[in-house]
Amino acid sequence: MARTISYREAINEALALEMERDPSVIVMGEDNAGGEGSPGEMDAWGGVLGVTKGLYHRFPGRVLDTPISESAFIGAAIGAATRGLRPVAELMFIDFMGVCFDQIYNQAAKFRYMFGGKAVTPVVIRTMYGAGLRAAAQHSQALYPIFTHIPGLKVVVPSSPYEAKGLLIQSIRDDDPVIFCEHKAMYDTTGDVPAESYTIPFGEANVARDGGDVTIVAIGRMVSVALDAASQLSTSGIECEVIDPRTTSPLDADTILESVESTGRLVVVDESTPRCSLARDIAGLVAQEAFGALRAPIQQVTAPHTPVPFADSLEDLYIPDAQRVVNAVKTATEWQRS
Amino acid sequence: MARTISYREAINEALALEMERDPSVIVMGEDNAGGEGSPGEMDAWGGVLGVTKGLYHRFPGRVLDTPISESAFIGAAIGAATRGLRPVAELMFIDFMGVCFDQIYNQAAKFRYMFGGKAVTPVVIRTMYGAGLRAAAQHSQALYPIFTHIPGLKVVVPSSPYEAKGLLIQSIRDDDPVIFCEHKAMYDTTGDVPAESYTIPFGEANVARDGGDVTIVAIGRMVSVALDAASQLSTSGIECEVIDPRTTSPLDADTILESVESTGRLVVVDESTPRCSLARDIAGLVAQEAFGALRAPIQQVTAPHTPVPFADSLEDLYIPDAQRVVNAVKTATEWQRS
Amino acid sequence: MTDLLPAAVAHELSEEDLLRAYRIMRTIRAFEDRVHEEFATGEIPGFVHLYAGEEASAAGVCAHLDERDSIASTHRGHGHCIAKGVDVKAMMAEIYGRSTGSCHGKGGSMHIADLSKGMLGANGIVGGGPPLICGTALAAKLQGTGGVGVAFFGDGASNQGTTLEALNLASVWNLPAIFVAENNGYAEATASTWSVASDNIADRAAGFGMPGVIVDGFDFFAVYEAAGEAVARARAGGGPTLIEVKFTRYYGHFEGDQQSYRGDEVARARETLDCLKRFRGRVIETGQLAAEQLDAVDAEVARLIDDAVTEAKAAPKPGRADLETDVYVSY
Amino acid sequence: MTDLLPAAVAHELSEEDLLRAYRIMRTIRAFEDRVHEEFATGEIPGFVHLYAGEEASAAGVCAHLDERDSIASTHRGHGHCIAKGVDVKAMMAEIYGRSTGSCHGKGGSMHIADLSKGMLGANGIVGGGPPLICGTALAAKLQGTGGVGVAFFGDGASNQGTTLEALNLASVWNLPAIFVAENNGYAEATASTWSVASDNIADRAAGFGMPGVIVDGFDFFAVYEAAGEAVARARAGGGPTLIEVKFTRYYGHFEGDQQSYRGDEVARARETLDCLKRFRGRVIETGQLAAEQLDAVDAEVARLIDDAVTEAKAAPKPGRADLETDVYVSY
Ligand SMILES: Cc1ncc(C[n+]2csc(CCOP(=O)(O)OP(=O)(O)O)c2C)c(N)n1
Ligand SMILES: Cc1ncc(C[n+]2csc(CCOP(=O)(O)OP(=O)(O)O)c2C)c(N)n1
Ligand SMILES: [Mg+2]
Ligand SMILES: [Mg+2]
Repeated sequence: MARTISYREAINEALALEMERDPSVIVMGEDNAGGEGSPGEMDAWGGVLGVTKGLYHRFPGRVLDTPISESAFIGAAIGAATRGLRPVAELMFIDFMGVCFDQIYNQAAKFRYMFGGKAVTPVVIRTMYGAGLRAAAQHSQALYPIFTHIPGLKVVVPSSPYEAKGLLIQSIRDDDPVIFCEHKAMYDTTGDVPAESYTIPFGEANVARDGGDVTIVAIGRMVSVALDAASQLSTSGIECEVIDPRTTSPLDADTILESVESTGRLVVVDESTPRCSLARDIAGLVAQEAFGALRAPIQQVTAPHTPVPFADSLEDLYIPDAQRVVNAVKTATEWQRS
Repeated sequence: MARTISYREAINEALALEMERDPSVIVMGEDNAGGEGSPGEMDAWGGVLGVTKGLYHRFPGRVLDTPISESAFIGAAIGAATRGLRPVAELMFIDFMGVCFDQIYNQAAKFRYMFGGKAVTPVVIRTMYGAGLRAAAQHSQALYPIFTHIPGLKVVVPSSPYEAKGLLIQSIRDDDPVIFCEHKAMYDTTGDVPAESYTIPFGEANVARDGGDVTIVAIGRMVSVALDAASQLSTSGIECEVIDPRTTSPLDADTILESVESTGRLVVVDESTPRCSLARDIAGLVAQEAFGALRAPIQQVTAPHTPVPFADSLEDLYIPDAQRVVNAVKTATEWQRS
Repeated sequence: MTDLLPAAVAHELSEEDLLRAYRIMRTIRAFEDRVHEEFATGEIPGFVHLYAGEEASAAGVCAHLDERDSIASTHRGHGHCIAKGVDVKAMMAEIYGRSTGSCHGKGGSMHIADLSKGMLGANGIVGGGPPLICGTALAAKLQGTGGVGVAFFGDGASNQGTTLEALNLASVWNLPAIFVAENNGYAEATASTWSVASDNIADRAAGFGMPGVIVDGFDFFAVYEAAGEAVARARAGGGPTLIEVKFTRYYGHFEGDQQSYRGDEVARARETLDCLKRFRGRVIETGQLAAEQLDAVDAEVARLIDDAVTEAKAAPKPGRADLETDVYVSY
Repeated sequence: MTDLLPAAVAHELSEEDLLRAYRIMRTIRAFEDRVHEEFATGEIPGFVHLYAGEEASAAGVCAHLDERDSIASTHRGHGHCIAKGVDVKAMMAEIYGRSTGSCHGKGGSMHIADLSKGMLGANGIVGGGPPLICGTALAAKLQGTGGVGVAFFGDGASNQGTTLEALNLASVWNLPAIFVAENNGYAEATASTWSVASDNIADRAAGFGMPGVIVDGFDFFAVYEAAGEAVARARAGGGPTLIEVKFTRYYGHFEGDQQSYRGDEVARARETLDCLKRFRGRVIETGQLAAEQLDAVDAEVARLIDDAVTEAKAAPKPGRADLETDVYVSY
């Protein structure tokens, strides 16, 4: 039975369902409850944007607040995962990975390989990414390309409340380290979500819209931007197939390649900065694996090669929008071999 | 007047020349001298692989050893750069970026933009990358794609002693933060290097070999691998143009695109792991900007999507070699539209 | 680590010094109170962290600094900016995201900076500043300017590895650095009594080979005295000091914080501990300043803040031409 | 923080305990001495850091641990592995990069691990282990196993932010964790007296709300006693302890280090302080063990190491089929 709930509620529900189901699941992060040592109420925050609200009282002793020591508590989540727990640790903003990245890519990501296949590290790191809240250069980055680059990590970028719930439950049950990237500007986005528990497998893209003229691959919040563009284009007779990979690692190359085989045209929409981005990654993949089918240059719509600006007037220009996607699609469809 | 010296000596010479020339240049890092507080001799190490040896006695007070506190001393180098010094800080292995990355990408890289163009941060971070020394998963990574992803950083990957000297002098004189990536397996590689001071501008690729059939773009140590492959291929009548970008950020797109315009075929050789790599970055760029000229799928030769293995038998398979490049070039030349 | 210092130093300060100190604290208070009001109208974008209640720290420390000296701030940086002399109108314009702002609108509240004033920026990364200050202090030492570097950071930041590493490095290199731990009792909704495992942040100084001092952060003179000793020692080559300043923030962690985790400490602090009230009382009592002089400052500051807001609202926003500039000096 | 402990606990240990402790220390010494010789022949690849001289630390601490307990090690990890019960032949094979190795040759000396033994791995990252141990200790606490987590780290690692953060977190969460700072005097070529700004690493404990203890690392019984108290306190819910173990490493930082930065401390230590010599002297003097029993252990261990090297050299190396396996459980 599906109800309309927000992206925030979907994530909270996924956490609650898994904590119900599996006592080894714990949650930790800065003010994931809020109020430790304070005179007022506990669970005062439930996370800086309220995503974990309510879990503290519902699951006594299983929601842990932390000092501002990301290396220590992300590392602790990883260590605990090697000893039978399934921690879900919150790295409040993905921008803060710089103070704890070692524990993620040199420890968690490499244990299994370095130790000859003998380690199992079922840790989930929930983290907020993305621009749009006027949070400026150190609180608005995408950065998932960096995690995607690292062998040993799985990277999830949910594009809707439905995806968020199913992918988070899968992330918690998954036996590998997972980076779960939540777009901070989507927490109030609503959508239909089944009340019951369900999982969405990793490495299986969602075809968000069918179309035969152009393939658009979009990541996270860019999926809705791509869908806007696609419906605008449809009115002018251009039908786009919009693909949401849902996980950037593993990446569902097959679905992307098959689509390009039939459309011959590809546009990739990625909120991250362009160099070594997901846009370049997917374009590079297709240029090797589906070159024969390509009938136009691969268009890449990304943020510019700059930090995220503060001023709303600049940030609105920074984030890829439907108009830029429309233009990219037209460039692809109108392109002629000279 | 050119002499044959090693990559290690070329780097040491560049540091010495700039320290001679500019009193604001200082060097810092773990055991860059070696022997602090110890009963034996100072400058006992000159860096873990001897690259900074001799500078300590030559430039009293300007070579600083540090505790094992990368965030603190890399941050210190950055802070000092905002106050008139030109620090060259050593991050011993690029693999250690995980304990200090914040200072590099959220601080140094973003100051100028966040502060409205008013900051100048002329810091150089020298760091060792690459596989081949049986140093295993945490001491053998490439990781330059991560730095290349970050707006505000410049990323240098010298492929020979000549490049190392000229690019390091340029890096020190440059007014932006520079990540200077030295391949640890190349320190004993020798080549002709002018004794005098010279600079190699950023963003200007070197065409290491001319050829009209296939364009090979190779990064850092992969340039010599690509050149081996090219000479093998030449004997079987295939002439490759080998391009060494020298800096991955800025990237000399023009030279790459012009070459592809004439050859119609591209192979990218990159020691990093494949996802969001330089190989994907360059392939994605060309698939958008020079699509019309492409006559074959863009071949990408990279490390596998795995951590770096320890055993020599595995590490030798891990690192891209000339044979794999030869095969990639043949795949590109033999490809037929089906 | 010594105990709360008595503040018997008022007499050391000239009338001019006292007026300057008061003007700075009043400007910070008026600035923050006004931003609080304006934020409520929805006109100010982004995350805004206010310094009201903590004025004596920025003012008491920066009273000892000059152009040779540099400071690094935090996400709660308005007060440090004002105390180090950053233009108040440019700051307000920055908070509104205007091209007349300190950073041309590209930084916002969390990144206000003015390097020409030795103000290395507010910082969105908790613990981001202390390593940078090791560097500015190193530069001052190697250049022989006699300058010092001051890192302001919070109780929460005292648990961040970058801060702790910086304390050790500053001692190992014997740097002219001062570490000011602004313990306002909370990191977001978490009490420092819980997150800091030692009784005091200053207790950590010994482990990093430097003196640790605790001062009453509501008392300008106490901060002034402790900072004076630390700055003098640093300038004389005596190395770094850790000063823990204890007080309470008057507003929420950021604008919009419901603060259900708090007790009534703010009301009490505003009533009985407020740094501006105590400063006034003290200098009037000692006869060093007259109420009229202080009232005049209040009025002058009120006008300045009014003008700053009016001008900020009227100023243009940056446009497309500004989006991709200022990333590199050359590229 | 107490001073060097007397080691009056020999009597507490049974003959069997004493023999086990001696066997472990002898095995570590013989293993490291042999790796040193073999490395010189050029047959062992990569970076190898030897633990010889430091045996009493691993043996004295791990004597208190069982299968509930976990440890995290460093780049200098062979001794910790042996003391926690990792198979010696598999370790030697791993160092030679053979598929019979503890990690099938994929990890090497810097990454030897055996999670089934609660050994979380040697670690190539200085300061990599302490955060992980907060997690294993947390798991033990939440699962109510009574287990503890032990992080071994060096004097150099005591300046790494990850280590310092972990100390605070362990206190804040009141974890059953023990932090063993192995102060062997150097981090590479840098003396700990220079890089650690406090007189002792144990001096840092107070700043993180836990007891700090210093012990003579050449004395097995001193380490055993201090670790016993810390482990008992942790198991009883009393929280973490920082133990600083002081001694010297016998070989270079890594094999190949010329050590021109050192004085003659190694010769003196080997002669007068050596943990194996002192252990022998002590137990023979007290009559708890006879020289013959100890000699028998030596002979037995010598054979084990010989066999380990012979088998390692004869073992197959991993091949192409192994290159891309073991990255994920599923992908
Ligand atoms: C590395 C990092 N972690 C977490 C945050 C989120 N955050 C911003 S301010 C803050 C609390 C800081 O507390 P404190 O240091 O006491 O400063 P205060 O806000 O009290 O002035 C947190 C957790 C951050 N900005 N950076
Ligand atoms: C984060 C990080 N920085 C630097 C290094 C390089 N490195 C390896 S061992 C070592 C010295 C460690 O000294 P200490 O902690 O005292 O351990 P010891 O070698 O004396 O056992 C250094 C600097 C590293 N491996 N990781
Ligand atoms: Mg605080
Ligand atoms: Mg040591």
